[in-house]
Amino acid sequence: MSKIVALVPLLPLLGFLINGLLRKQLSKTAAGIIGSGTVLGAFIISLLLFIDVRNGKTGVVELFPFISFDTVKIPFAFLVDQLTAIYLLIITGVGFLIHVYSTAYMHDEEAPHFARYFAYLNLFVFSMLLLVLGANYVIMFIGWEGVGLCSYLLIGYWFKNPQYNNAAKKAFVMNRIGDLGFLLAVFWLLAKLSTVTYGEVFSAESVKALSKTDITIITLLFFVAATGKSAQIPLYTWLPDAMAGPTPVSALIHAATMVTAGIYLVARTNILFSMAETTQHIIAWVGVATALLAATIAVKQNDIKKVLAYSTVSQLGYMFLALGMGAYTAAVFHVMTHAFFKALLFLGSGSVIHAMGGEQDIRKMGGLGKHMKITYFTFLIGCLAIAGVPLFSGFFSKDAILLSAYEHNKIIWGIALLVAALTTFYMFRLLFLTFKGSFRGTEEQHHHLHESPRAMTLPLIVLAILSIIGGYISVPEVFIAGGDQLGEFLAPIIPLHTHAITHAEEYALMGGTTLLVAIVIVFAWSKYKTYKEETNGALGNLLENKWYVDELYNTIIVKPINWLAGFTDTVLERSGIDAIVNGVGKAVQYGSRQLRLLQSGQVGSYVLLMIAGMVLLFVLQFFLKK
Amino acid sequence: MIAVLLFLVPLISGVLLFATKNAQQAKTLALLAAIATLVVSLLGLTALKQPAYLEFDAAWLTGINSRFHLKLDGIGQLVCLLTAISFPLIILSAWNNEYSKPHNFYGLLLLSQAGLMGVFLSVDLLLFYFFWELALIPVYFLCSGWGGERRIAVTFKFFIYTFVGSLIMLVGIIMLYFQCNQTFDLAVILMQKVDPIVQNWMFWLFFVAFAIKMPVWPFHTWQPDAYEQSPTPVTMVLSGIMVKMGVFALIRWVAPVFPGAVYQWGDTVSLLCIIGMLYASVVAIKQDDLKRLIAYSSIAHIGLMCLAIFASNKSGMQGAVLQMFVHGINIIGLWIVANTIENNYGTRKISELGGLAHQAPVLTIMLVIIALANIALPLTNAFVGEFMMFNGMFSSKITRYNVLDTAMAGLCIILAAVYTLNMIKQVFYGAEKRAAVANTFTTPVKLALVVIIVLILVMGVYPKPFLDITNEAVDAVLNRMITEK
Amino acid sequence: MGVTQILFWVLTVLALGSALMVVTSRNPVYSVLYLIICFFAISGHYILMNAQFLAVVNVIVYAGAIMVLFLFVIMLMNLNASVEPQKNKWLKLAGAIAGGCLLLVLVAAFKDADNTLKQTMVQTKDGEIGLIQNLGMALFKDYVVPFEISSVLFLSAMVGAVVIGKKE
Amino acid sequence: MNAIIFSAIFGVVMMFSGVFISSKQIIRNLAIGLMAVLLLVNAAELTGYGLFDINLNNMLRFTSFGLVFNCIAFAATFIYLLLSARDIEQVGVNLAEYFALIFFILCGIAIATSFNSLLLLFLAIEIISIPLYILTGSDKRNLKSNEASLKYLLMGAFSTGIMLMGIALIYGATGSFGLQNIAVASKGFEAILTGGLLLLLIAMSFKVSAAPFHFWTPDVYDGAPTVFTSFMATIVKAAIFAAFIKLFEAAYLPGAANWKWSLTFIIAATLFIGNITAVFQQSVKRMLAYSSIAQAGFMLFALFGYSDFGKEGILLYAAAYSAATIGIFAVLLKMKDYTFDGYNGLAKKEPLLAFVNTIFLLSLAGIPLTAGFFAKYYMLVAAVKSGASLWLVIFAVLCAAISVYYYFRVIQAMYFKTAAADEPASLPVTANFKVILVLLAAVLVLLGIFPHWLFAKVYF
Amino acid sequence: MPVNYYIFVALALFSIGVVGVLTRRNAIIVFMCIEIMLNAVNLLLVAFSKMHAAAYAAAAPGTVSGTGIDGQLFVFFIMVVAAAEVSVGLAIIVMMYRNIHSVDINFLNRLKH
Repeated sequence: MSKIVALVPLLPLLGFLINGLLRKQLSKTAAGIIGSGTVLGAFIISLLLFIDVRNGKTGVVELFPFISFDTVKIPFAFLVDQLTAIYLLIITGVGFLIHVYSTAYMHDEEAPHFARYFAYLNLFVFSMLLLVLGANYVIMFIGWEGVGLCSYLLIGYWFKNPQYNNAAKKAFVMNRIGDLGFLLAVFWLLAKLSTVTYGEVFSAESVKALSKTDITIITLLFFVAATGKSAQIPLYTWLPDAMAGPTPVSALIHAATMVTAGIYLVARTNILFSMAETTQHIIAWVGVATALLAATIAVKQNDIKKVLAYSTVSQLGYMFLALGMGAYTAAVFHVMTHAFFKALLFLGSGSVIHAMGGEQDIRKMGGLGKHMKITYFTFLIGCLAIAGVPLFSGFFSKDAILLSAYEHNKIIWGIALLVAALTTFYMFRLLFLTFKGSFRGTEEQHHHLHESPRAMTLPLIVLAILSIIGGYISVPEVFIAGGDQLGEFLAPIIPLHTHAITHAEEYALMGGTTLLVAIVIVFAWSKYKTYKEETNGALGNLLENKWYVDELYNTIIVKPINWLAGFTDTVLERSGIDAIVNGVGKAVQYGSRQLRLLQSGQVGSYVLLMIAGMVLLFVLQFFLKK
Repeated sequence: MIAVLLFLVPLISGVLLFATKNAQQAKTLALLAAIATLVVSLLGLTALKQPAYLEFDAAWLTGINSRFHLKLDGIGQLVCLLTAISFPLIILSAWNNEYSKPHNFYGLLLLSQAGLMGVFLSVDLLLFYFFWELALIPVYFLCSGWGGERRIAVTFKFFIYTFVGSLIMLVGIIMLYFQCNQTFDLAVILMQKVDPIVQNWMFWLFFVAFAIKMPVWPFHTWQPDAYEQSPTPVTMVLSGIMVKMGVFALIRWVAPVFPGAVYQWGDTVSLLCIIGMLYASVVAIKQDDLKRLIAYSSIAHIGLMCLAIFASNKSGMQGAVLQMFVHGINIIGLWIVANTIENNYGTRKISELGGLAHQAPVLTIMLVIIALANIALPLTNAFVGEFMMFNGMFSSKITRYNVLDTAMAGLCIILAAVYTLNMIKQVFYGAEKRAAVANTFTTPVKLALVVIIVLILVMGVYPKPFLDITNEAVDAVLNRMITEK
Repeated sequence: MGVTQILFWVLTVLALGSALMVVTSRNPVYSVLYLIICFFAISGHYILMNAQFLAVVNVIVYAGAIMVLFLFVIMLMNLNASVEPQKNKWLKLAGAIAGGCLLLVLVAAFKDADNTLKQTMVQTKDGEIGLIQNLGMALFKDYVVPFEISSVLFLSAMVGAVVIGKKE
Repeated sequence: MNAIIFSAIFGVVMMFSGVFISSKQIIRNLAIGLMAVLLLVNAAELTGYGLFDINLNNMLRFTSFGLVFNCIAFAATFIYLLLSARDIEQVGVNLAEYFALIFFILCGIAIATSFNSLLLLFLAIEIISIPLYILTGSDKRNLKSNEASLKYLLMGAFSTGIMLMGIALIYGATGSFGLQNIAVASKGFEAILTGGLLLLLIAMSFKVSAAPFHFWTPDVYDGAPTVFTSFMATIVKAAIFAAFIKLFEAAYLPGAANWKWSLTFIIAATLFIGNITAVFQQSVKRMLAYSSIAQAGFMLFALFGYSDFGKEGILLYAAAYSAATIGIFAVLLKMKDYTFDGYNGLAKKEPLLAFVNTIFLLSLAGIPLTAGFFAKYYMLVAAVKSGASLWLVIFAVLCAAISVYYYFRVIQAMYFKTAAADEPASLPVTANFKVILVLLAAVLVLLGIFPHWLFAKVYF
Repeated sequence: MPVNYYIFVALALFSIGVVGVLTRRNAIIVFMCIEIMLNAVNLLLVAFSKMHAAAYAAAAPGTVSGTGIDGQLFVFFIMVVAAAEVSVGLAIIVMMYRNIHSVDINFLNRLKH
């Protein structure tokens, strides 16, 4: 592997530096070109790398030593292999499209802020590339935290709004909770193996050196990290709030790339995870629970981006479900397809918001399909893809997951199926409420409705195409023998496994799923083709308020910590420890005031005290000592 | 040669400064002297890195067998470098501040540098104690003379508190003196085998002194007040370098000298450190004063260093040594920003500030970078140190609670994010609350911050040279600890 | 009980009794007079132990010169019982108790050695060392340095009296 | 012997000078000159030039320790006279007599450092005490001075009684007053000896103002004319310590274990009372009185851990403590207001005085780079070496920390507080005065770096 | 006479002196009580001196520590010192009296705390 790999992350870094340092000097056009151009460059190199990898040229590039002590050597090294190559393409490819999209979407910003935006975005791409390129867990962790930081910066991009800042903070803190798990896992590995380099960790003798407990704990800790980054129960609540950031950011970070880092982590570590059954079970259940929870919430959300956010959480849950089943390839596959269609959906929603002048409430939209044809059609494709309608990419990836679920655990499979139905329902609800029916916004908005500029629609179109064809890299064996290109490609990293069910069963499952989706679409159509004010029942309220999870966290975590902080500060610190310290001083002062009264000025009392002292000394010397 | 110069340059220039006439002269001379010291320190790391230059040994108190013995080992090199780098930065950052009697101010500042250098250089225990106290005196006068409203009482508390600690250490020093055939020489002391029971006593006598200095919970209460009330350059000296005296002394005079006691009391000390870290982090959440917030954050960081030292392994100790340097640089950066904010907006109250990102974007960026370094984000300098410290703690062989320790200490990573981001949010984001009353964010200050940021990033990406400096010295300390075991 | 013993007890009772009277009499003049009696009794003890020189000096210096000085000062100030201030009753009691305790402790401390002390005799009547001849020889031969040094003491006392007494 | 005889003669000379010389300045200069001569003749004896050869009958013994101590005391007196001789004139009209008394006291000091018999100890202490009663009361119109004098007299005489009772009991047990004989009692007399030694210990504790026999100290130091307080709080006290340590070496050391608890009690009480009570004082003069008690507590460690360290330490302590306290008193004498507030803003008015005063205070507090640090250090070393209870040592250092509190109050007042508006712009001091103070401070700092210079003469 | 009689008599006399110092307020009387204490010491010293003399006479010369003469000489010096002390003391008391017209030691309380 040549050192050219280093250029992949370095180009976005360069973009970040230029945009960041010269943000006052650069015009918007220049900033946009630099921002997008560097990512494009990275994409091109990634493409070359991908071709290399396809030709079997994988390997490690060691740049310079980073941390070393004792026998532990943690170099700053990059690893390019099949998994990385796929991720590289997704990140730079989707990233480039979103950069382009952003040049138009963010055009109303002032130049310095515009440049700042691209700087952040470039920094994000850099961090994300580090994450996937790192040849050991520490480098991955650098990227891992780096993307968290960029997410923080971009969510709080409009820093004047305190709520956005709170959302940013929440995202960062929740990510940090996960990061602690990551760190602990790394320490555990270091303590047991004295190495964190993938190749060495996954080698046969290393794996042998780890006990069952070790593996379980390490994998669990990694999973904790993944729940933070990939918004799983219990750390998922930051993601919906993260929608405070600009919509392209949501598309890039909070849908396509960063949030899938957790899946990357688990897939990367699949050798260990496969050996830890307990962890696998936990992952599967957490994944499916998250998927269900988020899907139910999404049903009742009215903010266009919130729906998509919960959908993302739900889809991520799906991916974890796959990971929990050991279907790593399926998960990665879904990551890819999800990146396409979810980015598409987000960008589409961005286009809508752009047209609506910032309005995000779907109850105040409707009938937009007439005004924004491209957006409408691409959004529709996105919906079809996410719903898993056959021939669209989502169908293949989702099917792979459902298949392995069916294979392993029927209950999980059942829930997953329910989630698929819910997903279809809320996506089409969103679609119909937004693009169908009559316009419900203000006259002013109606007047301004228009299709978005080319820079925005073009990425939409590209992504729409990808959302359709993206699935064909891994066509189930039942359709075409050897159709699972992806699985084969990833085989050096993730062992291939064959499904143990008959073709008939598989066809039946697909058919059933497709039927279900179709029914739900029809149901949604009947329900939302025209908008009606709806009143919520108890369940509706519960869902609209997201199961009150935020409030619950607030009550059991945030408030107690705040109370504890206040208590510690005022009671323990000021009236406790500090009071003791000051108390010593005061006691000395008080003692001084009292003791000097002994000095009464009276010779008689002085002599009396002296005699008392004498008697005491005599007693001490003669009677006490022996 | 280098060893003496490191101590003499600030000493002599400090004394000379008292004779200067006007503020400009005083400032300039102080800056030049500080830079000269830095040059000496850098020479010691590069061109003149030979044992002959790094050691100085002269007769002193022949009667009681104490020598004027200075020696630079790797750890000393690094902290001396920190001291040498810090002072130019501190002087630069204070370039705009007008102090009454500037010649006294800068003179005392350099004298404190001389004292600090002495602490880091001396390998004779009595000499060490000498400098330990000497470093404190100028700081006392600086704080009391140029500090905030409650400066006199607060400084006094700080002074007496630390003085109590030093005196208790003095008792320990005397006990050690008799335990080790009446010698103060570190090399000779290290060859002695000290009786375990006596070791326990002496360990605590020493540790209390260092714990107060660092400070380790529950000996910390002098610190927030002192930081709050001191003039900012002095706060920088205090927090950037002075508290490192405690950490440094722990590595030089406790770990290798009383290894048995370190093994025995490691858990107790770790418990104190962990309580302290959590405590300080939690308290920091509620602070409304920028300086106090930074002070509590510093307590948490120092607790981590102490914890890592008591892990008694390479990773932990190497990390702690590195972190001494890193924390010194970073916290000085934080103070510079805090000081600039106070000067520009007339308040340090977090609740009264807001929206600075709009008014002062450059300052904001710089603060964000430094603050992120403070919470040990990867690719900043603190990450390397913290990573190694946590790893050291985790793989510590001397305690059964290593996992628990690491996990509890790890909570501070999260809490650190909470209070740091809170602060950034309140001060820099949101609506603008008040207009600037002055502009003190001038070139010298910017220059200081740029240097700090460059250090943060360079060390964060390529820490190897810094780790190499201390590598052998840390090994020496650990070897001694292992042989004792 | 021989004459010596009888004399010893008489003198002892006299000395202690008059000393008590010094402490308890209200009138300072009486106190002085009782003190003189006390000194005489002690001089009697000296004679009993054949310390003639000291006995004489005691009478001349103490009972004579010093006590006259006291008496003179008391007369000068015209102090008598009516102006004699009285201490608080409780303080007096405390003082007496403290003194008593002291005595008790001292006596108790030496009680251990009682047997030896009982058998160790003090020369009475015989022994020549208390004679002026022997003391004089020793004083001016062996003790000449302290003797001269005591002159410094007197000088300073003299200067002191002048400094204090001289009118400004 | 030189010192004893010359100081006695000089005392007489001064006594008569008052009669024949009317110029105060000449008297003053004469006294200073004689003091210098006294210092020289003592130094001469230290280097082997004793001028007198008298049969001492083993009642005095001149050791290098005692002679070095004399040198310290005389040098301190010399500086004291240089700094404060003018202030002695302010006390009263009997200038010559005051100087004469000071010389007599020095005679007593010279005896106290060289006595070899309890008789001489008794005489020395009386020669020191009686002139002090007078000097204390020398400000005759001042009721405080009167009161202090009478208190001092009554309590001093009382302690003399205790001391004599102790000596009598020792004599009974050993049959001798010679120092070499008093450690061992005749058979059956052990209790008598212990009782006697204890009483002697108590009396000496009284003289060095160790608790609980210290009560006279604050009142007397406070009431006496400040210029004499300075003298008796420093030179006299140190000399009595020299006597104490000499006595201790001979009489108590052979049964040191026997005395451990009594001494521990006395030291702890002294440190505690001295330091704690000093904290709340409002007058610097009275604070210094308590501080002298506190410092005595530290000096007592020299007895506790009697060793070379103790001996060297007491020399250093005497020098450091005397020099610093004399310096502080010299400045205090120039102040109008003796309260802490009187020092407010001194650094603005008289930066040099404030600076040297700071050095003196730092020395008293035992901060490194001043002689006070090593003084305390040697005491602690002596204590640790002798196996003193660790708690006592820690208690002592905690008390030392408390002492910082009241010493630094003065520094705070000087540097960090502002003077009242009606204060005069400067103090009535001459350039010479400042120069001497600076030299004194320099000596303190020098001894703070090279303390062993002071001991060089002790061993030869 | 056995020496313990003298010891206890002297101690008793001494204690009476101490009690006097403790209980009386008249400075002159207090001073006199101190003289009683000194006399108790004197008596004891003479007794010890005679005790040692007896021992000296009983044994061969040179085998016991002293002849006892020094004890009596010490008494002599005590008297000397006492005389000097009294002269100074009374001078001070008179000075005091001249200023406040009282010799009550309870009035000595300007200096305290």
